[in-house]
Amino acid sequence: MKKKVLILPFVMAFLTLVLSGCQPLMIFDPKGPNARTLSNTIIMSIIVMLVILLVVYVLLINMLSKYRASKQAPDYEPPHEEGSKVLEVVWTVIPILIVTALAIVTVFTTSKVEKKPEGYGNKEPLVIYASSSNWKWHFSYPEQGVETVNYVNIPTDRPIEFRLYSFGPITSFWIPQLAGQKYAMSDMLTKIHLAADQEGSYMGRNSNFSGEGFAQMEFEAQAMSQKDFDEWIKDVKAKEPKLTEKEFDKLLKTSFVGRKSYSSTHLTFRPAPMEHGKHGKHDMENMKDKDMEGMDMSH
Amino acid sequence: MSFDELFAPMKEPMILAAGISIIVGAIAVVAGLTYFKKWGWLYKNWLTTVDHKKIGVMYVFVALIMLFRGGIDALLMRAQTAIPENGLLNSEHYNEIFTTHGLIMILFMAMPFIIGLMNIVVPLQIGARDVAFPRLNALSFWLFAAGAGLLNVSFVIGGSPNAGWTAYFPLAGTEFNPGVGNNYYAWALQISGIGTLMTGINFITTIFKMRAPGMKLMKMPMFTWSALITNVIITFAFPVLTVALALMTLDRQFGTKFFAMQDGGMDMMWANLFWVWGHPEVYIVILPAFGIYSEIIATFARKNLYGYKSMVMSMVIISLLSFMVWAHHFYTMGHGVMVNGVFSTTTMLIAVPTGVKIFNWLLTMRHGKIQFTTPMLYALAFIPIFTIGGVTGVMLAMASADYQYHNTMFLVAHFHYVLIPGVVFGVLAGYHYWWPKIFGFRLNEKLGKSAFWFIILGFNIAFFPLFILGLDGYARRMYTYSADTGYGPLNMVSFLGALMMGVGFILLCYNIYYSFRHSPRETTGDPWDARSLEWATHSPVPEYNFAVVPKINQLDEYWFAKKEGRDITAGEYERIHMPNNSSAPMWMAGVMFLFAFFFVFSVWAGVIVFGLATLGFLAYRSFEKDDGHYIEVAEIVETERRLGGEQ
Amino acid sequence: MSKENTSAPLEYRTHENEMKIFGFWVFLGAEIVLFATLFSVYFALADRTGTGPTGKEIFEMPPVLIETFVLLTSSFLIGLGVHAMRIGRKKAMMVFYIITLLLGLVFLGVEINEFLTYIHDGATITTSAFMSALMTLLGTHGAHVTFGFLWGSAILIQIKRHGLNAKTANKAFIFSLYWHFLDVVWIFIFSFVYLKGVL
Amino acid sequence: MKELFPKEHVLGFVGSLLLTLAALTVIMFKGMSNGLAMTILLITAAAQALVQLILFMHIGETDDKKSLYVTIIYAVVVGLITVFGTLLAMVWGY
Repeated sequence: MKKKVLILPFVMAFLTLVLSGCQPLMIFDPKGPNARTLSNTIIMSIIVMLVILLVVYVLLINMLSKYRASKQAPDYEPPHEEGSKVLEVVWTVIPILIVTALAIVTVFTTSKVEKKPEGYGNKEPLVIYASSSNWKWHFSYPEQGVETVNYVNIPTDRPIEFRLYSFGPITSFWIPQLAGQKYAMSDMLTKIHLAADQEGSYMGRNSNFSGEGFAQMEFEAQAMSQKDFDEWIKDVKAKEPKLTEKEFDKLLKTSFVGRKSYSSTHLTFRPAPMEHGKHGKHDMENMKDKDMEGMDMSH
Repeated sequence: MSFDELFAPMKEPMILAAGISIIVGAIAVVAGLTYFKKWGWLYKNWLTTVDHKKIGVMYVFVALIMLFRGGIDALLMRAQTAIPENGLLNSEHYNEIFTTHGLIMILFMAMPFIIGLMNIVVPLQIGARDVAFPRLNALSFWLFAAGAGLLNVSFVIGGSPNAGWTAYFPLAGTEFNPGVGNNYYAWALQISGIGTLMTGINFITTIFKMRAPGMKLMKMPMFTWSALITNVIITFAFPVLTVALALMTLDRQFGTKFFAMQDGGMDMMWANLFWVWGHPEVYIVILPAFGIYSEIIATFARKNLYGYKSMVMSMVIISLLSFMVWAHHFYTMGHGVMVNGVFSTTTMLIAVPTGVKIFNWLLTMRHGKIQFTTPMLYALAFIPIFTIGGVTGVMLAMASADYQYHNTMFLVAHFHYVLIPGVVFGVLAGYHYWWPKIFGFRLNEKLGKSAFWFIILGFNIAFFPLFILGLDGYARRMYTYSADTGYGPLNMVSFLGALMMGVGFILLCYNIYYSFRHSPRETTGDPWDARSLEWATHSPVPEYNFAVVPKINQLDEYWFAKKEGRDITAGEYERIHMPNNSSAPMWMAGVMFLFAFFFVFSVWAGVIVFGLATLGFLAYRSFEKDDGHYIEVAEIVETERRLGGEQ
Repeated sequence: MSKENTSAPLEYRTHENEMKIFGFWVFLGAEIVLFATLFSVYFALADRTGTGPTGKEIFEMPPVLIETFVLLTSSFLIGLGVHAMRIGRKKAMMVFYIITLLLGLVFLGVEINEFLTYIHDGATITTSAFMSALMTLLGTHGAHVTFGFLWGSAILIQIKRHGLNAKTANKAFIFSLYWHFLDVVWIFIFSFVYLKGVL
Repeated sequence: MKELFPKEHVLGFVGSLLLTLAALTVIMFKGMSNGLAMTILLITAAAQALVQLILFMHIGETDDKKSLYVTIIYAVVVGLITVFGTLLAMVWGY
């Protein structure tokens, strides 16, 4: 009777895999170096955890099948057992070793995904400011001087640096197939480094609950060749209107706007917040910094 | 706020229906009590009681009601997401429901259930006549009830909180949440939190100062140990919540700038404070369950607990570590590698003492003689299921990998795999185990077991698919999703599992009725042939618990005395001093309820009146003279004879 | 349960009394964490002054020094009060307690004046995160002192009415623990809010 | 009269006044390094707390002293973790 319960998780795992249609799960289908690092880390940790589970399950099955009352003589008196120093040391030391190993892996992979992805030579990362407002994503390209809403195009052969902040509730910027997520907040700037090594369209979204329109707060991240990307930029600069402060304020207030493109960014009149830890110093210096960056690159 | 706005929630048909059913139910209860002339009985025996057992029963009773309230929320959520683009609930309603589901299940179901069991069992296990401060204990209960009442009132009057049970700013601030919903959040939690803090102080004092003669700390039953450590965590974690909620109130109702988006405010400071309390809170609800499992596994394996000392040590270590890991709830806020690395490591370290406990339980069963009773089934199911929760916890603890799990269904699956076996199965096990102690008859085993199977199978069917969905990029708290995401089938499976769990819980309740009617009454006081002291007295337990306080020489003294044929409760009767009943705790909590209610709506006249009334109660208590009463020897003899039966 | 332990001081004389004192110590432990939390909020927000003033700009040492010495003295006096109670000197004990409470009032007066000065200078609790954190921390301590004044007065009335017995002595002793604790909290405010603030 | 002013209390009071003066040195001498100033403040504040705890509050006077010390130390540890953890997570750790 008890064994049923033990097999259950595995049956469930199997069933769910079948039901999910044998397509690789999004997290295990990375399209860029940082997401790949995370995918590998996760697979490694799952294997370690399965081994631990196996040990516990084997022990449990063993105890339950051997020491059930129905298998013992009616007059069997279980002995008094205080515990065992040796065993206790074993099951303390082994987990500590596992934890140590995992901690090292964690620090190593965390620092890896927090840096510019390797393998792109000396190429400067393309900086894109991604900001959220209820319930939209704004993408500003200071270098190119364009801005989009609810979609972002990136070139494949260049590392990307997203700088995140929010015009309202805390949101979390996440393109699962390219990189892990990070919060976008109103009072500090955070960064995500990523690169796409395959062209394609990837789902991106806010994963941190932010109110009524949260479920719809998705965007498309499209990775394209540098050539296509340049063409697209040229197109936007030629055809789309400038983003004025008035227009931007209107945009912030509207909940759902679909896709939009503009041939200038909001960074000029609404600079991004500072990076963390610079609040104490007087703000002007930093503001100037940011302004300069925004303006410089909008030429 | 106009009358129209006040009852705005009532415009929703489903809320209107819920509101009406609450009112109808209340009227039915009132009418029933009046018809059967039970008001006096209720007031005298229950509402004014300071008896720890009765207070415990009331805690469990309210917790069970809240379990159903939170469970219906859960079913609605699963029903809404069972099919893509479902129209059962709109976004606003869904948001309110997952918010109250989280709040109710953690603070108004798990906590009171745990505290209720502690109330019932701990004084019995240490051979005490009551807790250290019986009247404070009653006040704790009534404050909890007032908080629970306030949260449930929000559903009908003014609007429920809807920013998630974590209520992150600025979403929970007035700019994005102008209604009173989050004022309710702050005050419901504040009031019941103060009650919980008092419970913590009360039980620490009880366990340190009221143990039976000879019961050294290292001779205490494991459940009492877990209760002690839990209450230590409560006492030192809840003040943080008190402060956090006070700051929330200040920000929302007085315009301070703690978590504001301008003037130097820091929105993540709320998240920080919330989790400084919130992570220890997880251990507050889980450690007592560990204690319950220790009692049950030892009892039904018919063996002493393996590695008692390391069990105690590991709980102490968990309690300390629980205060050092909170930042793992927001690895993704842009910390440097160093901070994330530190919190990753401390988090994973918790797995070590927890693992020690798992192995000790397994080894307790070795060479044992395992009986598969209902409580034991829950304990046995706990081990494999909780281990899944534990190992996925270690996976989540790895900061880098968490960038992919954070805010997804993987996380939701993980914490349900921890909290349901770790808490819900624990309290259900304890509930079946100690039921005969309190009520004098056992719950039906057959019904208990079928409920168990529904709950266990339903649980795995409901929550395992969520791991897969999370890894497929399904974010939590989405009220809907499109069909082409492919999330539909697994969500449907999950919904079916949730339904199964629902059936299990209904069976659980039916079992109370059935057993009340049909179960044979206990005569021995020790139906399971168990080991610890609570089984040494009668069932149901007399008001004074033990006619003669037993002397303790070793761990499991009662068990060894049974084996050796000694009666540890034998001895000369003396008159027993007991505290008097008091209605003050109930009225004081009522006044504080009104104080908070007016505060929610910023009606300052009401706030001042009931604030002063609260101070008045404190002054009354300070000046009150009440020395309790004595139970005379003749009465003890009579009670012992009646309860002892043919013994 | 109430075994008399006649060798112990009056306030410890019954088991119930012992438990009350023990429980109050545990409560003080909770209070330590409560104030630690307020301190952590203050420290994290101390530099976040927005458009409002900084600590350096508004802190004035003379009133703070008065508050500090007033509280230190009151803490000393209530200690003497407990000592007097233990040697059975009811009148002396009451005098010490009354002066203690009066010093508490002086402290509150200076603190209220300080708050009024801030408000007069245009720095209120809503000005900036720094001001919110500062005034909440000080206000919580001040509220404790205010509550202490009311509580202490209630105890004095009871001692006046019923004399020193196991019950009233117990209350007076517990109150002294509370008062000493508030002094300790103030020392930390003095050191890490004011002194650190004007550095 | 004299028996109303026991030696340990008077010494404790004098000690607390001296410690306050010692703490004041951090603002009296300009140009003290921040680290040194914080060290002085930490030591004087902790010493003041101990004076109150031991001399005035008599924490060690009963058989419960072990439990009381454990309780207070536990609270202080949790408090310190809260303060420094918050600073680490919210201010320093970037």
